[in-house]
Amino acid sequence: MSNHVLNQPILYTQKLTAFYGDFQALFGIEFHLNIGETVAIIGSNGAGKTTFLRSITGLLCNEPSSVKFSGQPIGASSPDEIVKLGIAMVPEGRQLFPSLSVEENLRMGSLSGRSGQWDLRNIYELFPVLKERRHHGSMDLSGGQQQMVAIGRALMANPSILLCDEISLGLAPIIIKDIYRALPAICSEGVTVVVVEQDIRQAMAVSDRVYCFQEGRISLEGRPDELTTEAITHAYFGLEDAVS
Amino acid sequence: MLELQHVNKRYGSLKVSDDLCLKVAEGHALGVLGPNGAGKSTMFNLITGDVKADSGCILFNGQDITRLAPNKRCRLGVGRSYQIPHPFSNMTVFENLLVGGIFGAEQSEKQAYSACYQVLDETGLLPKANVLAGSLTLLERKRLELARALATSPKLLLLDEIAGGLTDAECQQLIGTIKKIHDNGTTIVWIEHVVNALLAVVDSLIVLDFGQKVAEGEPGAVMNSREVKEIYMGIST
Amino acid sequence: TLAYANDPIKIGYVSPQTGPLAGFGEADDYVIDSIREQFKDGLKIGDETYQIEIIVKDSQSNPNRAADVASELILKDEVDMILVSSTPETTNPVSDQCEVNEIPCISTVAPWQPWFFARGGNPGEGFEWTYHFFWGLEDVIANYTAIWESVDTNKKVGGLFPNDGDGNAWGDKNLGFPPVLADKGMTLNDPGRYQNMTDDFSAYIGAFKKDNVDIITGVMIPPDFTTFWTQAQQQGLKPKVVSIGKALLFPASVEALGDSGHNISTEIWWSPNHPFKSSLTGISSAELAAGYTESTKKQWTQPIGFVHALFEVAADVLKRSKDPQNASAIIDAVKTTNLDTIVGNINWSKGPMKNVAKTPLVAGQWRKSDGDFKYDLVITENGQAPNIPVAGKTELIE
Amino acid sequence: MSWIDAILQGTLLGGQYALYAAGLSLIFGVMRLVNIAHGDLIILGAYIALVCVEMLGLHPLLSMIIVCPTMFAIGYWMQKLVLNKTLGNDILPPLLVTFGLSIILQNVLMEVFSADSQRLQSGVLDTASLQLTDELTIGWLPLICFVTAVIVIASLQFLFYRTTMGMVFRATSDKAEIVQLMGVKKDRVFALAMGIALAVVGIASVFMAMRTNFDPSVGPGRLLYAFEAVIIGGLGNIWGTLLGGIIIGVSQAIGAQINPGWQQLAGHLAFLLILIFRPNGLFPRTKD
Amino acid sequence: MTSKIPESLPFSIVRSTFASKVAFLGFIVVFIAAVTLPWWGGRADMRLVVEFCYYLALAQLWNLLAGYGGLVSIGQQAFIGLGGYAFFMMAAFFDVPPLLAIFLSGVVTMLFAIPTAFLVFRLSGAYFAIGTWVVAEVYRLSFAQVSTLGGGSGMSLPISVVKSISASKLEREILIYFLALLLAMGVVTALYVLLRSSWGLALTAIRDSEAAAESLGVKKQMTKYAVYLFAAFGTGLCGAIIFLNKLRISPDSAFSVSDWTANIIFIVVIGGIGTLEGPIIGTLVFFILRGVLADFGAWYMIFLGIVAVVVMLKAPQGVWGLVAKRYGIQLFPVGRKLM
Ligand SMILES: Nc1ncnc2c1ncn2[C@@H]1O[C@H](COP(=O)(O)OP(=O)(O)OP(=O)(O)O)[C@@H](O)[C@H]1O
Ligand SMILES: Nc1ncnc2c1ncn2[C@@H]1O[C@H](COP(=O)(O)OP(=O)(O)OP(=O)(O)O)[C@@H](O)[C@H]1O
Ligand SMILES: [Mg+2]
Ligand SMILES: [Mg+2]
Repeated sequence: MSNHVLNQPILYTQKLTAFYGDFQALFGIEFHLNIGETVAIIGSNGAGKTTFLRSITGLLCNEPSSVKFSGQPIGASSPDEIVKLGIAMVPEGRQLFPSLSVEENLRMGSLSGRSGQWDLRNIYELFPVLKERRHHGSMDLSGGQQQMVAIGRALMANPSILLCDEISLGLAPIIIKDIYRALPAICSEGVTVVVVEQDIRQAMAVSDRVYCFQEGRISLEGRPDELTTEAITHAYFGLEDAVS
Repeated sequence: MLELQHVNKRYGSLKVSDDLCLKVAEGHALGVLGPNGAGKSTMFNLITGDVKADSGCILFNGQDITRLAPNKRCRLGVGRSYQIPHPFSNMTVFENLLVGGIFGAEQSEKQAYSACYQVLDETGLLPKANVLAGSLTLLERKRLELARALATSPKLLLLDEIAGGLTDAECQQLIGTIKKIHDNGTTIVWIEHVVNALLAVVDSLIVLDFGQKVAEGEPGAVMNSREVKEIYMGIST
Repeated sequence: TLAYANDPIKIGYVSPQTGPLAGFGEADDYVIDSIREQFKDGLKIGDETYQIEIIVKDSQSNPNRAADVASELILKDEVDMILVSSTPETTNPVSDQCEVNEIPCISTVAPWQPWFFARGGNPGEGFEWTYHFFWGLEDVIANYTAIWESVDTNKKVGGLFPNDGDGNAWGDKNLGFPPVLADKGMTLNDPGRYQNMTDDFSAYIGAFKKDNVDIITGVMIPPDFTTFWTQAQQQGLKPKVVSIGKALLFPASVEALGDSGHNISTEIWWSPNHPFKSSLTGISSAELAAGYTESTKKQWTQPIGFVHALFEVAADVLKRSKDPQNASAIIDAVKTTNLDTIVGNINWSKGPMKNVAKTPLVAGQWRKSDGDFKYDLVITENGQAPNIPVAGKTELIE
Repeated sequence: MSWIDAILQGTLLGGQYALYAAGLSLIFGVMRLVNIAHGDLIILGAYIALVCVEMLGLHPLLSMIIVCPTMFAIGYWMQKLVLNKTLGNDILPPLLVTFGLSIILQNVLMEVFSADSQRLQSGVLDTASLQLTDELTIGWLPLICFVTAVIVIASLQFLFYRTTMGMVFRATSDKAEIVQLMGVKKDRVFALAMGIALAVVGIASVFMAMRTNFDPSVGPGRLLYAFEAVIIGGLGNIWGTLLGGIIIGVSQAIGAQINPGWQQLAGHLAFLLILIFRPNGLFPRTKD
Repeated sequence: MTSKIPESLPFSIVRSTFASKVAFLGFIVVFIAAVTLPWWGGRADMRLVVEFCYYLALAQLWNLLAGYGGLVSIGQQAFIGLGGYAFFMMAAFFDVPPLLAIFLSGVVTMLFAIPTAFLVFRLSGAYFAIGTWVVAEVYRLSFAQVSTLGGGSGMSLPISVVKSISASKLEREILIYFLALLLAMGVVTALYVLLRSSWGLALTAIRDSEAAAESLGVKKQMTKYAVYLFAAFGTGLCGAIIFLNKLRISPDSAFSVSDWTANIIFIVVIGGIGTLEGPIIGTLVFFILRGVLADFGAWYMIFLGIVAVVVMLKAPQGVWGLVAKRYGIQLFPVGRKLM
């Protein structure tokens, strides 16, 4: 999709596992990410996609060497350190700060102190509607606008890797299109993007590479054009055919 | 048997149930489709009383249950499984079921023992009977949700996404179980993204979006309707 | 060295050494050290010499704790008798424990009414194991009213009675101040019982201001009086006479008032000027007080005499008992006590009530002093005990 | 007139209670922690002030210069080393740990300072008063305390709603996990909030120590007043906390007017009444 | 211990463990030792066991509330005080025979707990905790206003009442001893039976997930009320026995957090919250520490507090939790095993 994909992993995971108490959610995930590419992660509910992103951002603790960023082990680093290295996330369910205004929400993103081309002005250029509503409470916005704030907030950290968890969740198709239209603009700024998506078609359309998760394991990996519908549905549901 | 009349529910500015009307006849099996966040689980919460409706009316077997406490509704015969499993982690699987058997189905302890044994057997959880529910895997937890709901001997069974992540064989088995429950006369409402599993069981379908009912009818017709194609594009390639 | 034929005699002593009533126990260490010194060669009783062991416990000004330490003394230390001093909050629970556990107990420094009646004492029966010596409400009332009548006021009295053993007794409609004041043509403004350690006395101050009272009285714990008095001044209350029991016993609490303590009056149960001497050591009141000041560099306080007297009584009783390690024998000796102590004569056969012996009471005022200490306590009223000399006349607060 | 006087004195007393409550409200607002040791920390502050006054001969009001930073440091490290480890979904650990700290603190103070009651003397300020009318007189000290309470609360309001730190506090209060994704160290934010809360407690301590007697055992009483003020005002509502304090103070004054024995009781009863009729307080935050 | 369902069914329910059988024997030994103690121990021993018994009972009841019911109360002193005062009033003013008065004290306390529950159940979590404390304060201050009960200074149990229990000091002490023993055994047994019944099932379910429990037909509100009232009843009984033992009651001592609730909480936290074994271990630890540190005054409470805080931070399951996890034993099995 993007032109500046270098075949050089900026981030990779090795034997990554994750637990919630006694419950194991991830089993030895081997994943990599090349500079400048857009990768999609698909998988059914509860497959472990969110858990995987949480492990990368440090919200879940791991072995130090299970996640490496630019060769540096960050598996055991804390989330704030990881953001400062340049990995930002748009969390599942948007997770805006309800008692903050739109602009304050965006400013929260810049607290990591990384400099770069993303600032309030650029964000407002990317999503002009936010500028109009910048002094409103973030909960007064529509779902799509909230999603824009969430993306803008992550971009304010000027990340080199942007992780997006189900940014189309609960949004009308029209708005989803709007949001995905912004992605190329983001990528062209040299940001590596990971999207987690349940909408397979959407995921295939925007990505250079696809991982499919199933029950805490990677069940399929490949370029969108290499993957057949059958393979995907199988990997996705463990079923031969989803819809006849 | 179940009737929702103009039910509304909002969280702040977010409308999750928008003038929802619905009728389910006794012995019917209804499937519910809709994108994430459409308000499907919320509809269940309204029916079971976990969430109180802002306005509107919910009837069960002709009785107004809108303001009834969840435990009363359960004893009237409303059983449900949670989309996010809520096991009683410090109890064994068997004891989890007993709670439903003793309090929901209002059986004596002895009666509940045998009833729950049967449910365990039917849902394939028998080998796990003495395991603490907290240590189950996700799939087992979902199965426990189903089993626990069954233990309350419900007249109306509400199932929230219990087929996700199953293998083909497991899914077929699940479909078999649910069919059997249905054949015994239990009314079923089933939320499911795994459409073909749903289609194997239900008599009719509704589609929710933004808390509204956008389509309703015979499964084939609904699946081919324009609304579904447009809104529910999930996996239709 | 001496050989002791017997187990030592164990005496338990309980008083509030910390907490809001710590002033009462302040001199305990000094007095008890001197008593231990006195007993260091043992006490000769009949033909035998007994080692005397004194076990001291702190009630922390807390009645619950007082009961606990008493029961500990009885069951764990197995003492032969218990001495207890200072305010009903300590004397009553300890006495109760002794009564039930059948251990001889002598108490002091609490007016006898709250000791006797608040424990459910029945005038006909009295108690079996517990005896008390001190003055009574009738004495403090007589002293205070005499002070108030000796100066020119509007005869309106404001009362500050807390909801504790002393406060309830002083304010009691039948036993306390109200009937006497009515007799003498004085009016009492008593807004009610406050909780000890109150933060705010505005309601009292407001009521007293409204009624324009000239005289203020009450029985307060020291910290409460300080709070009251500063707030009274903040809120512009200006009485002519202030006579407060308990709170103003101690020089430290008067000094805490800064310059506003001048001519505040209080009851005096013992002072260096009391014309009595110790039956145990032979020293006079003045010598006892001087000894305390010399060794601690602190001004004398009233409990010194009474704590000393407690041990005088204990020694006397033990000596007279047929068996100093038998509870019944000790109590038999207590009943027949007739001893001239440093606080006056103690005799339980003459008491106003069974188990109670009375000591004399006078009253006086704190005056600024040029001496070693900031304030001196001057006796100005001795109507109840003319044998104790006055040192001045009562003056108004300016 | 005596009723007006009661309300006036009660309002001033309420300023003191609001000072107790401000710190509790802040901590609750930021980390949803109910600190049971709050009252004992007020007493700790008072003892620190006492030591300053006695050792350095400072005027009690000036002792705040030392008390507040010390309390800040205590709060910061207490949060960092102990309380942060208790935060989570389970309410038991923070509740029981702060309860344990409360008992520990009480007994440590008891060992160090004994059970004797103490007070800070502030010379003329102790008794200086302001004559409003013939019958109404108010003390300067309570007045200063009330004004300080208003200033403290206004400052907290400013801090919370007008500064970047306040923005981070609010964000952390909303979604403690997500702020970490913004490069913020959650634990440090909590420690900072506790530090600030205890610095405010320091101010409350000094005023308390000047106005009333204290000993190691009176902390829980202050906790209850503070807690009631916070609940009455509506959880996490800072101005509401001031109002809550005043309501408690005035209720106490009115109770005392009826019968002095009812002074403390009246404050608690006012709280329980409000609990019956407005379980979320008078001004609940319109969130969640 | 094994109840068989009709022979035809292919399973049986097992409710005991090997450890529980051994423990049962152990308890019988302890029980016999305790019952015969007045004949071989001294007065001080008896008094110690009395104290042990009421702390154990109090701890078990608090554990029932906090550990099983999720109702963390810092207001247990309300019920101790109410029980104590109810006992004093009945015995001193209404000439109710002391033993009957003790039982009635529990009942009266339970009656008071009804309005209390109505109030405090409006709060949850930490607010519930402090709310119960406020209510206890209200009781303390209210009792201080009643002058027939001695107001703030409190009252002594009239000697006549004490004598009416028995004229002889020794007999009286033995009687109180057996009362306390009965109380502790009674509470432990009652809780064990309760938790083994379907009621315990409901309670554990509510603790693990309130929403799911309710949707399975468990009457949440009623169960919580029942737990609260039961705990109030038992705590009231303890209060009556405590103050019968202390002979004197005052609002400050009866409704004191630091004298009662603090110790109770520390006992349960150290022993292990949410198990029947925990409070027993906790009470043992409490008394051992107290014995060792008796001469250190306040340091004793400081040390106990530190131990409790450390346990809460490092091993929230308490001493028993560690043991149970390590060795997988259960002395009071409340579960049901399907065989
Ligand atoms: N906090 C938690 N505690 C316990 N289990 C959890 C927790 N969060 C997630 N899980 C479990 O971990 C598994 C993976 O969850 P995860 O949220 O990563 O799935 P997902 O692929 O993102 O699903 P979705 O499409 O629903 O977002 C699920 O079984 C889930 O139930
Ligand atoms: N307690 C709550 N407070 C605020 N918002 C809520 C709450 N519960 C649900 N919502 C919101 O209501 C909307 C509908 O939620 P619901 O769980 O009913 O969706 P759903 O149709 O079941 O979706 P899914 O397929 O993901 O399960 C979502 O946007 C959700 O975020
Ligand atoms: Mg997810
Ligand atoms: Mg759902």
